[in-house]
Amino acid sequence: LSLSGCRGDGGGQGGGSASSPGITDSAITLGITTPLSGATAGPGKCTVAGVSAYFGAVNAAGGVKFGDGKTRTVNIKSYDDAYDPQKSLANFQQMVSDNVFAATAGLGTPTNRAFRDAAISQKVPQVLVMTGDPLFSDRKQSPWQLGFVPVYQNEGAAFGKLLAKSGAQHKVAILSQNDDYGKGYVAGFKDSIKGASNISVVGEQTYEATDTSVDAQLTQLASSGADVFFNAMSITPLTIASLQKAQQIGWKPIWFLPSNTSSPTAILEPGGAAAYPGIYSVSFAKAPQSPAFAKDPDVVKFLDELKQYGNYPDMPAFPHCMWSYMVGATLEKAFQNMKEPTRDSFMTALRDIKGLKAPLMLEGTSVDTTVDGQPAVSSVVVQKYNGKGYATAENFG
Amino acid sequence: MGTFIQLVVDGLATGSIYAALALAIVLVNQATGLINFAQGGMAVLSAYIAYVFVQLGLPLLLAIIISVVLSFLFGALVERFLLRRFERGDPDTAVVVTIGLLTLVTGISAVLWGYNNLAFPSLFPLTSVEILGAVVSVRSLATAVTIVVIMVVLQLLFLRTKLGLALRAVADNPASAAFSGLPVGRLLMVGWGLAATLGAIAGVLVAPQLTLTPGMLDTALVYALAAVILGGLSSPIGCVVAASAIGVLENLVAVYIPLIGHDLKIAVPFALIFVILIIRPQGLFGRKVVVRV
Amino acid sequence: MSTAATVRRPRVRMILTAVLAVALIAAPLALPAFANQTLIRIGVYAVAVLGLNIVMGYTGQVNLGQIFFVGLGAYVTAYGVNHGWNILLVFFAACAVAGLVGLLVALAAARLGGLAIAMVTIALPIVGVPLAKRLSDFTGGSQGTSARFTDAPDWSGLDNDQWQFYIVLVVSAAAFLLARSLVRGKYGRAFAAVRENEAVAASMGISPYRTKVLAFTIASIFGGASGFLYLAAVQYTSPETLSFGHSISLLAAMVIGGAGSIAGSLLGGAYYVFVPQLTNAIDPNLTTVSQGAILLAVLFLLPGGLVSLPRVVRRLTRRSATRRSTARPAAETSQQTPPAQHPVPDAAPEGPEQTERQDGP
Amino acid sequence: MTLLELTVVTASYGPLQVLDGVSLSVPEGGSVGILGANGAGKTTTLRAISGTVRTGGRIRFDGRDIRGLRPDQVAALGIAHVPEGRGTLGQLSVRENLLVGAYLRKDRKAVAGDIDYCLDLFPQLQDRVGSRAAALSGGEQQMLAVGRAFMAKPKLLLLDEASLGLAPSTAKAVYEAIRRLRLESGIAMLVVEQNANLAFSLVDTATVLETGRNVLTGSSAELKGMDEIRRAYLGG
Amino acid sequence: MAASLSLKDVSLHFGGVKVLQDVSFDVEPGVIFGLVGPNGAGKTSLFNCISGHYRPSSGSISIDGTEASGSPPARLARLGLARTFQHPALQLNASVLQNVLLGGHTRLPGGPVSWALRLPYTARSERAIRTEALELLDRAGLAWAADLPADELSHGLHKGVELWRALLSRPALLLLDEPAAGLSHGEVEQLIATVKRLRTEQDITIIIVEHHMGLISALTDRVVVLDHGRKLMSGTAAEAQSDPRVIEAYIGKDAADDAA
Ligand SMILES: Nc1ncnc2c1ncn2[C@@H]1O[C@H](COP(=O)(O)OP(=O)(O)OP(=O)(O)O)[C@@H](O)[C@H]1O
Ligand SMILES: Nc1ncnc2c1ncn2[C@@H]1O[C@H](COP(=O)(O)OP(=O)(O)OP(=O)(O)O)[C@@H](O)[C@H]1O
Ligand SMILES: [Mg+2]
Ligand SMILES: [Mg+2]
Repeated sequence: LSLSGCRGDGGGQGGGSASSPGITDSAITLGITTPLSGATAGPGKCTVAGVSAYFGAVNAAGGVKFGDGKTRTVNIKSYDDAYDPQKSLANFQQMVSDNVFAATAGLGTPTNRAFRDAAISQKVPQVLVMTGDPLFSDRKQSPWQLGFVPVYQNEGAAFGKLLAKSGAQHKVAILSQNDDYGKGYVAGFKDSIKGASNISVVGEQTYEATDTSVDAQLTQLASSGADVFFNAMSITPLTIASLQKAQQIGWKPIWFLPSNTSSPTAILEPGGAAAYPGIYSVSFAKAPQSPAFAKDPDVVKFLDELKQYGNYPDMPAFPHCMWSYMVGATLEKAFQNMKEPTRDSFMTALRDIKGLKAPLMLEGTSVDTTVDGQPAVSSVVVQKYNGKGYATAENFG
Repeated sequence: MGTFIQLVVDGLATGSIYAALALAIVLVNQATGLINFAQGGMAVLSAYIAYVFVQLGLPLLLAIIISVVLSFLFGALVERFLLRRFERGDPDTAVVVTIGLLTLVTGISAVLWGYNNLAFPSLFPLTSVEILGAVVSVRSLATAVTIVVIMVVLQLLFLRTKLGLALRAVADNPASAAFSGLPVGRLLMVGWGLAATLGAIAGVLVAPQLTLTPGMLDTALVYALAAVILGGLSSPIGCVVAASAIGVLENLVAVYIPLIGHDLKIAVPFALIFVILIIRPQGLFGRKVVVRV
Repeated sequence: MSTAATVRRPRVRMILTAVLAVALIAAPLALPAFANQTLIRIGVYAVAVLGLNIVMGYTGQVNLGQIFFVGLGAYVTAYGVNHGWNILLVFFAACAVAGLVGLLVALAAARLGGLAIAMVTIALPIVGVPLAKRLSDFTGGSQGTSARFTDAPDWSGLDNDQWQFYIVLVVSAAAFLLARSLVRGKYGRAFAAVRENEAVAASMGISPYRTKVLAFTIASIFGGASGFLYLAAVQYTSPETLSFGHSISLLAAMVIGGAGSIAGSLLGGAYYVFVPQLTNAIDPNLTTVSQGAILLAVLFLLPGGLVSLPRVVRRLTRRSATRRSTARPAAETSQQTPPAQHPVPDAAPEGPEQTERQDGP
Repeated sequence: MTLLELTVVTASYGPLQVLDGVSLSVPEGGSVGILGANGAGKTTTLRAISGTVRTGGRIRFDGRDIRGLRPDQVAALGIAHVPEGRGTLGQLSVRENLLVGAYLRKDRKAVAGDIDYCLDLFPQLQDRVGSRAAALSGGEQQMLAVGRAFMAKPKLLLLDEASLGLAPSTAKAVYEAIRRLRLESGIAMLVVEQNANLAFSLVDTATVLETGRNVLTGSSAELKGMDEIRRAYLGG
Repeated sequence: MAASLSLKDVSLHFGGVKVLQDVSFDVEPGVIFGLVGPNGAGKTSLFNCISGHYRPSSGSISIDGTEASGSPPARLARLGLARTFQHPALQLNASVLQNVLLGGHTRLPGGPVSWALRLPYTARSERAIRTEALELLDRAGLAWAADLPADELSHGLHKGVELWRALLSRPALLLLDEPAAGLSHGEVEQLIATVKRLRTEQDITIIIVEHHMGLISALTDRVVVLDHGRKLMSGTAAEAQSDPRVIEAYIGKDAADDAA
């Protein structure tokens, strides 16, 4: 008995060679479910702004010439999930009913995980998402997924390697956010210093993303006598406050900060970072706030488009604006290579990008989607703060 | 020992953030009998308003004063045109209205100023002084002193002035108070206005440290509520003492009881509430509500 | 009330109930997937709101921790499913674990009064989030845990959303029926008595403490059931599921649906699910403002919640005919008839004449 | 001459109209009683005057139309209402309750004196001045409610069962005090009182309400003489 | 079935306030007992002690020979004690019928699971108690008010609803706190008739606190007079009313006629 026979099924044409939902001869629609309200809305807004800025400019110039020969404009539909997994699933279901071609660029591990299964079973791409969770880059488990940003482990490892390489004795204190973000950083860092006898971890603390103060952790870590402080923190005000607090209590280690919270103008300057012997961070994107890049054509174009098409007039305070701009470039590349207007074809094209130098990417980094187990960007460079902006750091010290 | 004292001093500084908001909550409660969940959101809005005036080039102090005055008006208008409709009804509904207000006000701040962290200038310098071997910033110290001053003023307002008496009378039994000629509506507006004023002061005091975002006080609100309940709803002194105690204990527990650690230290205020309220249901300094059937 | 009306009423009701039941059973077959998915989520939250309503709407104990039990139920479900338990066992475990934890919390919390209970219950989600991260062996830590057990079996010929719809329908219908019977008789009155005045309740033989513990435990069980449904619908849970902000939203949904009303719980669940969808449709960048505005607008127009809408409409449409048709018989009001005497019949015709002058301000 | 005048006043709670045209007048310095069974509308009549129920008709006080004014505006004109039931501010102390009663007065010194007067009048309250009103016994709360109205120094006193819950001797003392007040300061009053003996000791005229209408009005002496009244209100 | 009550040296203090001091008396089963005294004498507080709402600072209270002081009020209610309150305490937004039905709580069998499952016996007992409640209201002439929200009743009728609520529990010991307050003379007469009937129809012990001396005289077999928390005297109502100490402390010198 075929009970389901009588329902008007809208998504029936999923698999075949006919075009997939969300793509016509003249347009393609992408969906982004991301936190646009609540505590993570700051970076969340950036994810939408960057992609919109990129494709806004592309559309204005006529659109993308797809691999099937047709030129299409790219529409972005955004949905607020407020960092609530249940809402991101709902948004995904809404996307499906809104005939969205693919979900992309959404921020957050739990929110992306919440609809991963559904995306797989409905064969809807969920790609270039902003989470460093390795699951999304595992081809077998996640056939319709791909992460964009380096897995958190990579960022932590990059710094650890540099530190180990220095040869000098270092005592490290670690403060990390109590979630997969912080844990990933710490795991990568610890892995990379495993063999190094010159590095010892002398103190390790965590904080909650919702905390208003980490003074106690800093006081505790300061008493450990560490000379290097690995601070895997993603919360802007807490990072500023910890930069201020540590120097107040007379603790002046060398700092490591993640790519999220290393903005020279928004964080380091108000935090009085100049007082420390060194601040290191990792990145793959040019920081528009950095004086070194003030006249960089990529950066100028980016800021301009962000304002014009991304509805984001301010100087971006979160790197997600740049990252999602690169997501736009990566998607464009995949569109150019896809031979049929189908999701299958899109995934094939997307998984075949190598050596793409997306705008805003730093020297030494590129988009490479061909490696199983790695997201689209897996290379980062360690940088050192020079009092105004960042310079690539080859050696520690 | 040095660490211990530093932890205590840090805890007091954090506690003063909670206390700032807690005082405003106590004021609304004493004046209208409600718990205002929107108190934090309104304080943030006030801080944004001050920020705008600073951006326009006004001196910080003047900007704060303007914001405080505007906040009074805003609080009074909110009472008159929103809460008025719910004051006689089910208190749960009124609480949910304040939740709605919190959402709305937070949303408005977000629309007008975005979610980026804005640096808010401080009235007090960030330089630090040493007390008993612990380091504390002048800013934290000044914040704490300001809060103690506000606390004393509030205590005097409630217990020594005619206005305070009238506010309490209206909160206690508006119908009966009206029979004695108390302009109930106007007094409720004044109560909300004053609380918003206090919230504004709290907002500009803590904004330099937390940096301005629409959700700046969301976490602090939970702690402030805990402090209010722990200290006793009717007592400004109680809520300041409780807020400080929470700040300090949290630090000590997180550091010295590794099993709890920094991730579960947030359980401390609630455990404290539980233990103390079993013994003293009215809170540390609160007066017992007398109920006879 | 005329006899005709009394006879007709139950029959009308029965027919309406039957129609509703048929509609609910047929709906998923006819509706598009997204509509089903929305209804499914409404069912999930309606059960959570229903539990909250019992402890808060009916019994008057402010409970800011309901989402914790939803999360707990979801985690237990995920754990059970991933360990291959029988699905019925999983369901009962989700309810029982949540109920047991609720009972333990209530045994302690019910000793406190009023707002202190609010603070102790708000602690549940607030402490629950870091706790869930810490117990990563059970919960999958901050990455959460997935569990699929509600894909439609092949023999059914149904789509996943249709299959899930029936699961949610069965569980939530049972929950609503049980709750309805419970609040209608002895226990409904006991809950209300405790809410209104504990001293009075006690003098009627109702132990306020036990009643609060009972209500709280029931709420937790419903929370656990809702958590089971959550996992049936979302198939994934993480610490964010039990963030205390959701608890506040549940509370708002309960009041907006209608505190102390069974039907209101369903409306509350619908509100909880619909409004974010609606505000997303309006403008995803303005969701906070529009959610706040909608909440305030609804309560401003309907302080009694959505469930009072029919009542308000009726009052508005009958404005002109407001006067009570059956004024109290003079004979009755002027003397409290002693039990020996016979009652004066209702609506005595010699009741006072109504003046037309009634021009109040 | 006439201080308060109600002309075919109606009143309703929501859709339910309970006063159906009540008329009465209180002359300056006069004292008028309202009698009637439970639910007749006595309380509602007083509420109509003090503005706590929706009303129709005409209510004039001291040459002004006061229908539709808010309760605090009515109070500001010099009408003090001792409401039915608990008329106190439970979480305020006895002294604070009395101070609230004098809220509209400016003569601080005299207020202090009047508090002493009230405490003299109700000696039971004397050693409880610091206690909160809610802790008092039923009768003590009633005394406090009356005291609070006294503190306002009104032109017109609305008394709704002021003797409710008072011991016989206390009730007599209170009515004696009220009578004295009337003689000394010429306060007019409108009195709802179930204890008809007490009522008739105070009022010059009275009106009888039945389901929201006056059915009978007369002087105390006249009414006392009527059989019906005797049976329902006086006994014997 | 009527219960006996015995108080021995019951004292109650609130902080420094001595509300009751060494109060002792016995109430035989089946009598109507009066408790009178000036305002603040401690009558309501004594009721609260008996009903378990207050815990006496010292002394003992036994009902039918078993110690009752210290038991929570809900337990005592289940053992057959019912009371009314000086300030009527009804659920104002619930109907009068629901208010009265609350009194039947202890007579309804079954736990929450049975009620949630609507087991037949729960439905049956609910119907039975409802019928009984309606009958009570009917006989009181309050049938018209059964479905009205309680706050639509005037103050005076609230007292009546409280009485019927207490009676629905079929108590063995009934405490009435100022049942006649706010009633006119005629209404008091009816109340007297009701209580008299109650005594003949049901086996019940009743204690009444009342300032209405007419009602006390008409109903009570014995009275105790409290003053400042102490027992001033005990005896019949007539004895009390002619006792000079009682006249001095309570009734007032020339008030005998007024109080009738
Ligand atoms: N809040 C209310 N809502 C609806 N009806 C009410 C309300 N208050 C009183 N009533 C009704 O109004 C009528 C008059 O009530 P009112 O209180 O004025 O009577 P009363 O004469 O003072 O009686 P009592 O002697 O019992 O105090 C009654 O029928 C009562 O049921
Ligand atoms: N919970 C309490 N807290 C403080 N004082 C109390 C409390 N309960 C009773 N009292 C005091 O005990 C005394 C006796 O009160 P109670 O209510 O027993 O008097 P009563 O004899 O019933 O008087 P009335 O005839 O006026 O009702 C009063 O002075 C009252 O203030
Ligand atoms: Mg009355
Ligand atoms: Mg009493």
